[in-house]
Amino acid sequence: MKTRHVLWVLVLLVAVALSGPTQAAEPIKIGAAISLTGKYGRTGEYQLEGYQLWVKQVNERGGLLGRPVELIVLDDKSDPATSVKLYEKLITVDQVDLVLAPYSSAVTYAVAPVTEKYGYPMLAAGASSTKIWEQGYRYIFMMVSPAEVYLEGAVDIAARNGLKTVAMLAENSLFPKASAAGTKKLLQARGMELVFYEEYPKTVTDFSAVMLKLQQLRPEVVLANTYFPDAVIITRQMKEYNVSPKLYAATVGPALPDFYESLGKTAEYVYGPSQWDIKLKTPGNAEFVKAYTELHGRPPDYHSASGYASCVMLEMAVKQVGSLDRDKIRDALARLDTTTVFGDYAVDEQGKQLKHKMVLLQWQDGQLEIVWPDELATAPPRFPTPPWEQRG
Amino acid sequence: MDASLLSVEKIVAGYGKMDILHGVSLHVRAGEVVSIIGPNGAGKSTVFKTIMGYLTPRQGRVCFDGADITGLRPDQVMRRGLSYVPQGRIVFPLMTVLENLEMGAYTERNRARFRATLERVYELFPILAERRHQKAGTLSGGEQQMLAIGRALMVSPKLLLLDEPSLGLAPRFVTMVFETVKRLRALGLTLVIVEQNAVRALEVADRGYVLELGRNRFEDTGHRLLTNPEVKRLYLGG
Amino acid sequence: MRPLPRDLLLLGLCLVLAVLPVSAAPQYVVSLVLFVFMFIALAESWNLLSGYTGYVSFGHVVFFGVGAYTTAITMTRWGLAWLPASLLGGVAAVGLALLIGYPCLRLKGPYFAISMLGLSEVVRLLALYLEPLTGGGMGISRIRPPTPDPTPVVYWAMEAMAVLVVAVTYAIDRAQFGLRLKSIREDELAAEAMGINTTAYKMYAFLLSAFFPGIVGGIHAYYLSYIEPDSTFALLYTINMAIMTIFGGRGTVWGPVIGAVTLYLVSEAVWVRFPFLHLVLFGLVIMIVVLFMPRGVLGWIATRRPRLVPAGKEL
Amino acid sequence: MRLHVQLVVSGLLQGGVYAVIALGLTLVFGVMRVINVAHGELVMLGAYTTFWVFALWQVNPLLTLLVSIPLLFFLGMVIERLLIARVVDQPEVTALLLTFGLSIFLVGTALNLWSADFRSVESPMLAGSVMPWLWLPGLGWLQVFIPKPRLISFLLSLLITGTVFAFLKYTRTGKAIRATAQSREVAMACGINVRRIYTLTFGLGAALAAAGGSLISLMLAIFPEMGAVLTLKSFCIIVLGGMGNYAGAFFGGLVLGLAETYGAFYTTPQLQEAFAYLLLILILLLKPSGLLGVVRQ
Repeated sequence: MKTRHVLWVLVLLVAVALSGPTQAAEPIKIGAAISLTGKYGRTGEYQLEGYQLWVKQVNERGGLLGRPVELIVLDDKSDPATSVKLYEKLITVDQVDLVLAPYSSAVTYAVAPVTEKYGYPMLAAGASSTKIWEQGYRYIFMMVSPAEVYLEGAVDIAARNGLKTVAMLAENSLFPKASAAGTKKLLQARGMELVFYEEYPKTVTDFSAVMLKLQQLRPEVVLANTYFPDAVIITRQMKEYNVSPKLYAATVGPALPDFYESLGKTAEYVYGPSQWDIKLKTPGNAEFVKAYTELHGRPPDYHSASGYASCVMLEMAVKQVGSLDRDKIRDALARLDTTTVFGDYAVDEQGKQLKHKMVLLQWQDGQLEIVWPDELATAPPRFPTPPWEQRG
Repeated sequence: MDASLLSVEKIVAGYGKMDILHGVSLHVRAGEVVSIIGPNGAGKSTVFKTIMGYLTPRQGRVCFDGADITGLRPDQVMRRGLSYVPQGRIVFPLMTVLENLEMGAYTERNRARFRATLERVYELFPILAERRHQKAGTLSGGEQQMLAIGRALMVSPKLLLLDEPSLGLAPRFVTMVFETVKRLRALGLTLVIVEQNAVRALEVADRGYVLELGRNRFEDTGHRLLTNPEVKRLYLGG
Repeated sequence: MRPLPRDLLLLGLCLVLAVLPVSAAPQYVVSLVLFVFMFIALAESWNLLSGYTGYVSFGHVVFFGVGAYTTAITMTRWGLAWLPASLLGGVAAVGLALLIGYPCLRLKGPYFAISMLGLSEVVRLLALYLEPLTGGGMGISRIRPPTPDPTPVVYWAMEAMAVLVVAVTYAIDRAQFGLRLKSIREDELAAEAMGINTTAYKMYAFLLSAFFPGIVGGIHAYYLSYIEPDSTFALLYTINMAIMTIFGGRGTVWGPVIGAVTLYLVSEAVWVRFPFLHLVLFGLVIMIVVLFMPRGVLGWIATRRPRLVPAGKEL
Repeated sequence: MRLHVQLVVSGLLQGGVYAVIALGLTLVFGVMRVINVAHGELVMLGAYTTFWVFALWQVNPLLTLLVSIPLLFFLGMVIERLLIARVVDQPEVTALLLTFGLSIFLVGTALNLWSADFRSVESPMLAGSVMPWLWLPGLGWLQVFIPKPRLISFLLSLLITGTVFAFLKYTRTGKAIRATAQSREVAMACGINVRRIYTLTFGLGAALAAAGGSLISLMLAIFPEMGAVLTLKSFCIIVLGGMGNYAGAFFGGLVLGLAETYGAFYTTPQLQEAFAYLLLILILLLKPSGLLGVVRQ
């Protein structure tokens, strides 16, 4: 008898599952799963806010192809495996017409096979690891400068000022490792010496042992290949342990306005690379910053700009094609050569970015200033960073 | 009602759904020593646990000093002047002798009375005074039993329940325990003893009860039970 | 042993479900049922050890993860096909169980539970650290080519695993083996005194309950085509196995099945919109079940409606 | 040599906080024979209390202890009355599963309320470091380097542990707690209301967890899932020190702090967490009574 009950429950549940809503709707449905919580939550949120600004604007303009745009957003909790499931769901259950990219290289790396399988073109607004584009995927396009050159500006400033010894840290995941690998090559080319290199797991919360080693080694330069939360912890613990390099840069973190909010004056002098900046003179940048700040109540960061730009370029491609034919949109994106608020865009046959350029920012008196490259600089770098005890 | 200090009337009690006692009754008058004997599983210790409030009887009543104490918590029962020495591990091994005695007086918040009682217990058991700062776990078995009794006396009880006081002790200490019982009685204390060592227990008792399978079997003076041929045959080993 | 109607019914259900991937059912439903099968297999495996012998494992994901990594590594390095690679995953899990089983199973209740939790964390950290072998934090990607779509095959494989583990549990439950495992749960010392070689029986149960998750982990890795340590060795898998079994009824054949089906669908319905609500629900369910229906849903039904459970069939 | 002195100091500083947290766990285990798997989640709640009190009212993070300790003490007592009291007398595994459910519930609740973001308490009052000179026999004067937040949290850990030890040693209720841990039956025979002691002990355990959480938030990031690691580490510590042994928990905490610091320094931060677990497994397998433990039935 009991077995029959089990069966009834089973049948009932399957029936419930099968009867999900699946009717086609009037608006164009665009899906995105993005990290809103967890380690990548802060940065993912900025990227999403860029998407949301575009959706608002495009609907105000009368929609895409004359149809309103509806954005479906899911949270992947900073977990690649979850994201895979979510994109599968967006494409097969919600039957979205187009997708927008997730945040972070690791998540994008995991999702790429899914979008590839269903033939959904995707502008990777939040992924910079070239490894993703070495897998032979055809439907994913790189927008940002590759991870390998994130710290180019920092290395350049250090080399020009004659600094020699470098300590480097990297989170043990896709983007930070790619960034570290690229930076190693840059250091070699400039004849600098890597005196310390250590990787740490995504879940780490304490860098005491690393700091003690840095105390011993006293490197002139510290480069951290990080995401926002660990960038904050590392910076803070450098102060606690009185690790005072002449130059300290971290990949993702310092370029976010929240960095100063979290650390206050401790953030002064810290360098961080950025794919974009408020002060850049790209076409329409000032208007973008204004509209974004109005909508979200805070200024954009570079993830916002790349998110927004990815939508704008998708819109361009759709308009060129004149329909939602995803294969044609893919071809349009592969050929596209343009400049947005985010900067230049053009990709090679693998989908890798060719034209986009990075800048290096530094916190100066509570403001992010562009300090590299020279032709875009809004202020000279404050160099060298004074030891902690000499700071206010 | 007679002049009983403690009366247990037809209690039915046990653990979970299983009853151990099926209507046991006892009466203890002030100043008496009463022994409860019986084979394993007769429910001797369960009687104590029910009196002390560890178990709530399903039926029957427990009265002490003229009041119904059925269903009270152990600490409430104690405050009325009943004290209990459980069998087995009977001291706090990692606490000092003094701390053990302090715990015995847990319900006594008056410092002066506490000191007075402590002096009396030390007088009764000089060895405890000597070892007051020693960990109880390092005492010998006999000393631990003294300590356990001393601890139970710290509330100046009207009635003391001793559960298997000679269990697991060397013969020398067994004698010591029963000597102590006699001394306590001489001090005017009322005692109820549950014992495996039936002969020794009945020797010191004014009256005795024989339990079997959770029921009263015999009840008489200690001396007459000792000489009762049936009791002799069944419980005293011939 | 003549087939009862309910066995036929079960068989029919299996067959109906088996054609799902090639029918017109939406892909999402297929993958939903696929994961239900996966969790039936996982929960039932956990049940084999923790439900029957009472040795609660808080680190069972370690076998799932080791299976997944073995499969991923052998497929990408040696070009093994998914089926032998997954079986190898099961073998690797058994290997690990052999290694740790004897010392760990000497530990009683809570100590065993927590040493397993510690172990699963150690293995996760090792997977992060041993980069040349495991790809470290970058994980292993492209375990299989993106086409053809593996869903139908994986679906059938998971279904087969679910059926297999349930069948094995059913057989054990009816055999003396099952009785002996239960006697360990009730009173290990008494079981030993009765002459049961408890060490050996615990070990058999442990190995079996490691083997199936190893294979399932392998199939899962093949399906996802991408694994990395944090999500492969996620505590959530262990939580799921335990809670599904406890919910349905520990130490019963059908308890984990009921638990897996119900709780997986509940969490699936909840988590997309409220990503963390299912954790709250899960926590509540565990507490309520432990406090008020310690024998799970099945046990609860049995006491409420004894009529539904034929006499002589212990739940 | 200076390096080793520095490592030892760092390890001990780290271990102090562990000791506070583990003391709570071992106290509850000793008295109630319940391993509270949700102990780390209580630490997490303590840390969030500090975070929110600090973030909302800009209170000195140290003063938040005055909020987190009573708050969790009360919450602990409620949890004991509602949940734990129902399973104390049942087989150990029942309580284990119950607190397991509680830990999932608390993590889920925290995730819903506060999201999975990493938070930190950033106060200028606690920034920076001190560099005292230490005199060591045979080595003379050595300057060591101590981050201020760690030093403060270590000193507070000592203060809290000391207070708890004194409470257990000298007060009537403290003695009753120890007595109950040693023999519940005799404690009852002494007229100790064991139920009340259980509630109190669990409250105290939760309060210690909260204190540890508040102290740890001065050093590390706060997030809803921070608890599991801390439960495991505390468990490792109390196994190290002997289950239910209070002094053992304190020394076990220091030992784990040292082991982690040395381990991470000489190998890699990647394995920092693994040392605790390896230590745990090794001790369980080789010497289940604990390295410092009094073997007690």
